[in-house]
Amino acid sequence: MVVRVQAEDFDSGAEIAAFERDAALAGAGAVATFTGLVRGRDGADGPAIGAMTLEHYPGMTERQLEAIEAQARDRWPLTGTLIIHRHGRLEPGARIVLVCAASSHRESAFEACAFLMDWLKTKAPFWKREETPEGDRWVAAKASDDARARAWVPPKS
Amino acid sequence: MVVRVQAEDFDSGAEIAAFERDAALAGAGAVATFTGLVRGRDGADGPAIGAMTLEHYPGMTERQLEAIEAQARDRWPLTGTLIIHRHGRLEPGARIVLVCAASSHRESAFEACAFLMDWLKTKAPFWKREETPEGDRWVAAKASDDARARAWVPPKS
Amino acid sequence: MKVLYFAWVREKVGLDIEEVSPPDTVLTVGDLAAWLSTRSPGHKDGLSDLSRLRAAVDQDLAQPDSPVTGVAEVAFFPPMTGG
Amino acid sequence: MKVLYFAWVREKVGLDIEEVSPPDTVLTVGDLAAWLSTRSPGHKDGLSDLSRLRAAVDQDLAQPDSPVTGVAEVAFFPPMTGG
Repeated sequence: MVVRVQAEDFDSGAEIAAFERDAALAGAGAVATFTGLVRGRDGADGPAIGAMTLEHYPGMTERQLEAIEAQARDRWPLTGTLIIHRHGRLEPGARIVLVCAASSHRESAFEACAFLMDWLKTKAPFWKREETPEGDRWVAAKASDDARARAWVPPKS
Repeated sequence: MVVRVQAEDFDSGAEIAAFERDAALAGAGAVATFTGLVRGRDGADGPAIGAMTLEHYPGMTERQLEAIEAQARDRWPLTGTLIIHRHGRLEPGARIVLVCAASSHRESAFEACAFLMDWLKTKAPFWKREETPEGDRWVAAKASDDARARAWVPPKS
Repeated sequence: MKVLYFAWVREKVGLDIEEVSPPDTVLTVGDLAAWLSTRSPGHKDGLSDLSRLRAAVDQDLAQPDSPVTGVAEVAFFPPMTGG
Repeated sequence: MKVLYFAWVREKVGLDIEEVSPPDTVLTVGDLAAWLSTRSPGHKDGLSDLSRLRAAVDQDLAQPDSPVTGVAEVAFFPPMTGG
């Protein structure tokens, strides 16, 4: 149950290997992970994307990520979770975020990992500014991200 | 697009780091991975599980994994996939399987990774034999695994 | 009360943080945005369209009708785009 | 024709592989299982209940009515439990 917010790069391989080792010691059978990278272009034949800068709200970011992580633990029987999210200027190909979830069975691990990503996309206070040939622009939030995050909320009875 | 079937252990961290490096070079924005481990016990308070031995059908295994991988590439716009599956005797905590999928966006990466796991559970010719205090037993296939694999088949019109 | 601005809201307002003392008539996040909008053309530009904004009160996500009386920190920003 | 057995089917039959020459009346996977079942008590024990078995013909998953005429390799095994 670890949350880190940092400007520095992280070593996905080493982080995932250590996470998996803890999962094995806890008797888990399933480890799902997700790494988000700065894309090289927008769509297979789309325009090249430049570097981006991630602004965030120090203090609130950690608080929201911990709240999101606690939600995931309430919903699924997890033996461990890890969220690492970077901020600052990131070149194409750079790592932005790593999310890991471990559980007895694969369904819980997959679902918790997807849930953590969907929720942090819409609830963690990060904003992306892209460098484009036409100048810098703030990335607009996607309605589809909101819809995916809402899909996890159980319907009210 | 790599499929490996082997008795030897693999280094998840190194495999995932190399996979992610290729994904970044291909301009992908999303890498989803799944590692299956031999569980330590059956349920949070269940009986301890001993080692297990995975038998497989050499030749057909590789063929089926390649077919499953081709299915995934047909269904989602993937920049890369990796499947490593072990056979032979495996102690609790040991790695059994690693599946990775990379794509532009997280939906495709997550879905392809879950699909690969669901399909290989029911279509790749592996059989697990568990060592228990009452002696060895062949693990029975789960109806829920069949149902999950069928859920990916589009309804016939 | 500290007010923080992020992303294009920060750029339009021209400040990342300011200390303000709103009058007692400012009860909610919506009231506060309206009151702050009168402080400068930049504030007006950044804060007048609440539908484009999100807000946090004491670092928790808030709604336009969330109370701000007695709180230490309010933030205004665009919808988030992390991950 | 090579016939392969895996997991508990292999244990019951007592063989992992055998070379057989079924008569021309054996047209399908189901026919083959029925014909093999007559070879020994172990074969009967392992192969008589088709509903508990899966089969592959030339390393592709097959059904009880899949043809076996002219094929090189047929395998019988329990439902798979990989992953």
